[in-house]
Amino acid sequence: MVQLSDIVVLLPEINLLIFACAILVVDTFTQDPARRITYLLSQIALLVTIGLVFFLHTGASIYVFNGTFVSDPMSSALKAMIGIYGVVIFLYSFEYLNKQDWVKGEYFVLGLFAMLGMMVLISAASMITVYLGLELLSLSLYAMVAMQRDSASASEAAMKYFVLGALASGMLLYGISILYGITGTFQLQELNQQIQMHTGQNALLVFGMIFVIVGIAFKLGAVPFHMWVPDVYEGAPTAVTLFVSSVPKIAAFAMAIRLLVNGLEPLMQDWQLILIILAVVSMAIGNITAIAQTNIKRMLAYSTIAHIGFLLLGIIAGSHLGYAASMFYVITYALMSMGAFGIIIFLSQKNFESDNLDDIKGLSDRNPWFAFIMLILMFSLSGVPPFLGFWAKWFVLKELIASGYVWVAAAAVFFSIIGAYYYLRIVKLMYFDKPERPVLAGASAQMQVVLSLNGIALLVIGMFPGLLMALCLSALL
Amino acid sequence: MPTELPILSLLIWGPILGGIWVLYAGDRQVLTIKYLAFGVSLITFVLSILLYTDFDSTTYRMQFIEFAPWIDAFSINYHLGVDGISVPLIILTTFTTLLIILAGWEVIDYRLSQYMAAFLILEGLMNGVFAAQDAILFYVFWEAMLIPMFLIIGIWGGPNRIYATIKFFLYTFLGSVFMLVALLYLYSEANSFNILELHDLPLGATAQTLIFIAFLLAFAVKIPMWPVHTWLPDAHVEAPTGGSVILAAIMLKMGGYGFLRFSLPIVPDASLLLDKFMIALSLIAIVYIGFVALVQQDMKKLIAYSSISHMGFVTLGLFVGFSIYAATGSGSGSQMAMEGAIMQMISHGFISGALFLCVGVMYDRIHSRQISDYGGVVNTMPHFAAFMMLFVMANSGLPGTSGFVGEFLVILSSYQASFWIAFLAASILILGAAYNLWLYKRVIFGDVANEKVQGLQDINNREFLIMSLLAIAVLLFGLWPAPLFEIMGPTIEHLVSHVLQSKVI
Amino acid sequence: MIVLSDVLILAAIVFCISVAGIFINRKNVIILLMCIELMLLAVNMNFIAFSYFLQDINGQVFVFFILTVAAAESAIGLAILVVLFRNRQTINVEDLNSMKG
Amino acid sequence: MADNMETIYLCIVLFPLLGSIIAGLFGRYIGRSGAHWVTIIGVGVSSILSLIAYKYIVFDNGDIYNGTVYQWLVSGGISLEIGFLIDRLSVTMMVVVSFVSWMIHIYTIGYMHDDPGYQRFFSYISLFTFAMLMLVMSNNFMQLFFGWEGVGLVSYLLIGFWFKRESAIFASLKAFLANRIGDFGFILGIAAVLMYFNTLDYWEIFNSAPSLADEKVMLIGGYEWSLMSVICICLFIGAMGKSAQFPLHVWLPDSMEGPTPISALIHAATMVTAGIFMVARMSPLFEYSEAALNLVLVIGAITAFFMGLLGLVQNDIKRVIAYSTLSQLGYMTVALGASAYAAAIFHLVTHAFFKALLFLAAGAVIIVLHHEQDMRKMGGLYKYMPITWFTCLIGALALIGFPGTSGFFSKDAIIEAVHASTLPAAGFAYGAVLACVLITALYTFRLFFLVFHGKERMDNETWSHLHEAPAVVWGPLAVLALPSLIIGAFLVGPLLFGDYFGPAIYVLHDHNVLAEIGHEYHGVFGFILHAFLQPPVYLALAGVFFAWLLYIRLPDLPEKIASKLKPVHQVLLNKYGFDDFNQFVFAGGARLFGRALWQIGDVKLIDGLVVNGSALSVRWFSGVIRQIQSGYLYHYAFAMILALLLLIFIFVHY
Repeated sequence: MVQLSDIVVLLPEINLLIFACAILVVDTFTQDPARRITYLLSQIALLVTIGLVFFLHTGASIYVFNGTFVSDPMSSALKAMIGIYGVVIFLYSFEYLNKQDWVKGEYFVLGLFAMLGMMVLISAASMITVYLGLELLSLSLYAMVAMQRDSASASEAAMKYFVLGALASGMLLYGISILYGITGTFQLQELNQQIQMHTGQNALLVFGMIFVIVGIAFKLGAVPFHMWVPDVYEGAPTAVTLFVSSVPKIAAFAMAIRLLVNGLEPLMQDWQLILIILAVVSMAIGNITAIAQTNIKRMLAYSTIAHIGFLLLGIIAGSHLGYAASMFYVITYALMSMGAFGIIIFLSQKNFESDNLDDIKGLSDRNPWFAFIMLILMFSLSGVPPFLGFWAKWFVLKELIASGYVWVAAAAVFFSIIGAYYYLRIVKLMYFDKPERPVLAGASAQMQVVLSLNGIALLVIGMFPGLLMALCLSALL
Repeated sequence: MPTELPILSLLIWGPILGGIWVLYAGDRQVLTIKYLAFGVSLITFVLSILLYTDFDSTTYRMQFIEFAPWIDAFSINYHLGVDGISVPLIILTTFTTLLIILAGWEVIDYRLSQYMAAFLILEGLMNGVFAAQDAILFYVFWEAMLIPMFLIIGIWGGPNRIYATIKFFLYTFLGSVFMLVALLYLYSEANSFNILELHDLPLGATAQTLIFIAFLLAFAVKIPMWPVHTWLPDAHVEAPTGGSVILAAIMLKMGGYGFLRFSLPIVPDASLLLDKFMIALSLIAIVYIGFVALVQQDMKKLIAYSSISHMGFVTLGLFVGFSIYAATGSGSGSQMAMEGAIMQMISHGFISGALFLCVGVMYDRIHSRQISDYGGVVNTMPHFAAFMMLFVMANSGLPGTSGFVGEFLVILSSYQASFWIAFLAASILILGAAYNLWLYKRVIFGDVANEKVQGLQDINNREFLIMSLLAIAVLLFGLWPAPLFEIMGPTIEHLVSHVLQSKVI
Repeated sequence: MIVLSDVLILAAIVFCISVAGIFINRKNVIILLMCIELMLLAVNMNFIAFSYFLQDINGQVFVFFILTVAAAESAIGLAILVVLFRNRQTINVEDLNSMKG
Repeated sequence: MADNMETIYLCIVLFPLLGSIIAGLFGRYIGRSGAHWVTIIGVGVSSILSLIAYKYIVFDNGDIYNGTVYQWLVSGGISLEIGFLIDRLSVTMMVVVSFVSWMIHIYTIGYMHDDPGYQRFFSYISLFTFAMLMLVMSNNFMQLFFGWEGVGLVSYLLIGFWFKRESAIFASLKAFLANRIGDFGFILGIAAVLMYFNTLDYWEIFNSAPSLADEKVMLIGGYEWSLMSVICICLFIGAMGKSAQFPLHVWLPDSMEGPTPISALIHAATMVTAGIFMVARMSPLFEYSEAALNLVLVIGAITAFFMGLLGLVQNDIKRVIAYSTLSQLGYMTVALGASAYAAAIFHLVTHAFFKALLFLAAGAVIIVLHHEQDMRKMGGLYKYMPITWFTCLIGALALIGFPGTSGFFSKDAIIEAVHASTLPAAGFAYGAVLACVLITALYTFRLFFLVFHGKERMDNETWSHLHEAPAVVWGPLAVLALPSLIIGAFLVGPLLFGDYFGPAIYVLHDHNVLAEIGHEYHGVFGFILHAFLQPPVYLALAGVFFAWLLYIRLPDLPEKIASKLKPVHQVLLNKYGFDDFNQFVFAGGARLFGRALWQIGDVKLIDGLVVNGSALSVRWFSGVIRQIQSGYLYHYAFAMILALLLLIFIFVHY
């Protein structure tokens, strides 16, 4: 029943897989300590993937491989975003690895595999696919976190991440097994229909669903399944943190949409309530705890948790517009997160991560332009217009209110005020304080250009957000 | 439309692009950026005058409309337009910015280009706030404005600037995010962000009350009303002179503008329901803050508190109209109260700006804002003392100065609501005179207090020019406020008739 | 006669034991890895039981996938364990708290 | 003629303003003589034009002018305008104001000759003239208030003219604040007027006043007030501030700190009369409020009597005259209360002359004694300053109401009017003004004897330089002495008993005390003769006698009396404790209250507890929450499992 045309739909993934394997081999044989060829090949792999995604997208939903894999507007859009962001991430990472003098081919290979996992996850139409994609992604990430072999904190972070991740996927599997037991199917659309027929077994379904939600929440990093996030962000090398903090969130969003919306939509009233709790608690804990942090990476970790809370709000809205808002949010968030870690990489030097809050003191004196970029990032993260981050919050809140959850929206904006404080503190350190040491940050020209574009994009897209919104809407309508 | 020029867009984007240009020019060519900034602000000011000359003051309808779709998906538009409320405020903005560029001419030597650019960008954003006819466009300008102000206080401010600027930002941010929630709720009801369409949107009583409270948080913080005023003394004190001037002259007015453009017309029934509450808060602001201002030791703080007290008149004038209507059955008293409030906003822009500049002039020379460090300044700075006398008197509402007009009208009309409201409001006559003149007595009069005062130089030509311009404005609007009332008359008349009608569903 | 619920209860008990093992164990990281394996086995048991009682082969297919992934997971887990031990000279769970707050 | 009058009226106010602006802004360029020329010409033109206007209105019976100069603003359908109402009342005031000011301008050339603030001073007094003219010529309340506050401003500037003197700037602040308290009431009155009459234009208000005479308003609880009483009392509070009536009189004695006697004169002769003028102008309103008239009577009587008493114990020559001014203002107020508005204006005019005379004479003395103001260091000056002595005597006689002098006519008319009034408070007022006649005579001649007679108590240095004052100083004295003596006799008939003011002053038939006295009026001499049948003349003579007794015949006696009546004397010296009371309760209280609100309300409660408190609590909470993130893997896992169980517990139910 598998036809050739099915393979065509899968071409981006296949391409990425082949490239990843090839790069693994090439990297083994390259003598270049800077691994330029590995890097370049990885970038080419991503570019080709983006191209394939672009050319193969049809605007229709195509189910292949017995309904386990789907290609629809959302998957194309998200895969393209992952590809584009991947290019930027690799560029930043290469810069970082060069600065630290331990360029590893594994980073790129694992990164490509992780992205492959994400793409599978995004296109999952069956719980089996979801699981496989998720594991491919997670296993790659565990390895990436542990990649800096002589770092105690990295290995500790990897261990924590691994154990908790395994626990979470165990729970997800348990939930899947329950759902399977009730409905007898893994295919999400069928699951959807089956649930509508099994209205009598609501309690059991919810029981299984809760396990599934735990899996999603862990991947997203929502409270109280967020405990790994700060430790991994802090412990992992910045290049890996950069990776972990951005694109996997897109995949996790897709996972949530696939499972909750495509699969469990009939149970919406239940998962809305659960998600409200998770979202509000995430925003509260994330924002409040971030205030006490002194390490930028750890602070951004908590900021991520808070943003995940916001991201969930769009899903809670329970409408296609709401999902589109969440998608807009996650795309925006990943862009901002990349920029923020990009700045940390920009400031870092050999054996010096530059990840303490004090390290950015007086940045505007030393480097006004990148201080300005960081300023854009911070205001965007705190949701101040005209930057893109504002529109993300705006969109989500709008849909939330349209669905009648005005009070949740009020709580959300309240916590975002608390959140504004620690972003402002970074601006304060950069602009109002005097530098403590005359560190001169530097980076390659391409890094500077891309980082600048990253920041400017937040401003420019922030002034004309209509296009991106239209993209998200078309992906989810 | 007599002119085809997109004046409003020019007023918004001209200064912003000019600011970016100044930023780009950098600190290397100090003189160039000064003249550049001055030129930009001057052109902007001249352009804004066109708004006045070409304004059709026979209609309440929006004029100089510009319309372009912005975010199609949600019918958000780049929709600009001005009426009788906006025009004076825009001109005030451009005028004040011009003065600030001049005031910072020799005083700022640290990151000059950024300083000038921040003010120019701020000017554009503020014009945007006053011109926006789309609620989201309004909100974007409204919030974006915080960023340059945050930097201005934080970078060029006084010793405790960081506390002040973060407090300022969070306070105002707190207020405005709830306004965003309210706007989004309105969208969910009206399917439009067009402010004028929101005016005609029927709403239930509870919804109106909640929306009113959300708006109130935003505007009460901005204007500021008691008890959410405490950011203002800190922000004013720590801000550089230019920042204080902009804060006092323009930013506070945005709260009043918000009440006029959003709270009153969108949720008139809630305004009616809560008008006693608003009046009470306004009167507390007038009296309570009047007393607090009396005991300040820091000149800027004193003026800041006096600003709060004067803004109490604005909110009083805006909300007392319902009671007037209830008492007299006609809208004319309400109109007078509201026009008095707007007049008070405009006039306070000149006066408080002038007073902060006065303090700035002294601060530039002695680097102290403490009243006790001064005394007998008139001996060494007679011209300055004369100007300050005028502004201090204007601040205490002397007839013949612009400060009188608004207070006079608000007291006169609020009497129609209740004798006691007018009674408490009129106490500003005494309290205002007390804190203003006591300040003047301690700082300016007397024998030379110390060596620093002895060494003071009188104001130079540049400062003289700034002060003169302000003095002319203060006197002009005091002696002949008719043009202003002519412009805003139809608008307010229409607003009052709109506000006095219930739109509960 | 073994009914579905018998298997499910057994699986649930195994699952609970494994979960409890993860948070009660405060000594050795290897025990954590074992618990994870146990958890996956519990899930597998569920799948097989459902598959059998539903007469649907898909469940058993999924089990194969899980087994494969579990193998990979163990491999990575052990690799991390080795790295960890090299850096810290300990695999005591209680010592893994250099990052907190 | 009538067409030109508008221009003339406009010129009357604008010339002083122009002079003031030129002298004030360009004083440095035009120099000292330039400054005094430009202002004197300005005020001079204004005076002459006032005379022309006077002739036109009074003698030619020209049309009363009520017109708008320009529209100030329109709001809510109500048009506020700048405009003039020129009738007999205002034209009389215009002449008085502009002429007195003109004289003061001239006198100032000599008096301020060496002062560095020469140009500034001229600018101030011209500006004062402008504001005062705006006040009296106004045809509406808005402009009245403008002029009202305008003179307040200039008085503030003049009192604080010597800004290096702590006492001067203190006094100026006090004057402004006391005036502001009055204005506080005044503006409420205006607001009430606007509410019920829906306009601020005098004529429209006066025309509709009768129809609103019975209107009642609620102020506190259910108690009903007459609308007219509320309006009039509020307006009168304004007059109390400006005309220094008890208890807002405190500023006037201190205002002597200005470059006296000029500023003192400005206040005594012109500014303080604004309140009297205003009440007279508002007679169509006051007539409808018995309550307000009674209040005016009582306040006036209290002021006249108690302020006169204070004059007895002052040693500063200017202060004695200042208290005398207060007391005389009390007389005018009493006249207003008795509905004898014309008498009040009459006394205002005569008082302007003889009080100016006294002030200038005191000034002459002060100049000659090198700015010595303490009467205990004077004495026997009549030998050295005969002209001053003589003119001062005329002033003193006029002040005590010696038959035939100008003060006699006006004061006697007031006393008669009060006597004839039927208001409940009239009895009290009559007693007070009678007693005050004695006191007035006593303190006036106390001053006179202490300064010009008795032992020469100045130090040798001063004594050796004693001489008559220069001509530029005594010239105005001589000019003023004549009218002080005779003007009363000329004016008493037409002003009081003729229909001089016409419709400008409105008196209800029941209140028309002047008409009642008028029945017995048979010419000036009849009036004088009639006075000898009344107590005031004898009281005045008794006062003079006592003064002679105490300060010439038995100069030790005052000391003894003072020590015998120490408590009373002390109370008088402390001015009944008003200053201390105000200083302590109002000034101190306000500061205390303000500090409490600031430190407790703003700093502690709002900022400390709410703002920083919530920031701190978030921070504290943050510190607590981060403890949950313990770093231990098993805690993390436990949190996940706990959350899972909770969710199951909450959401799964059969």
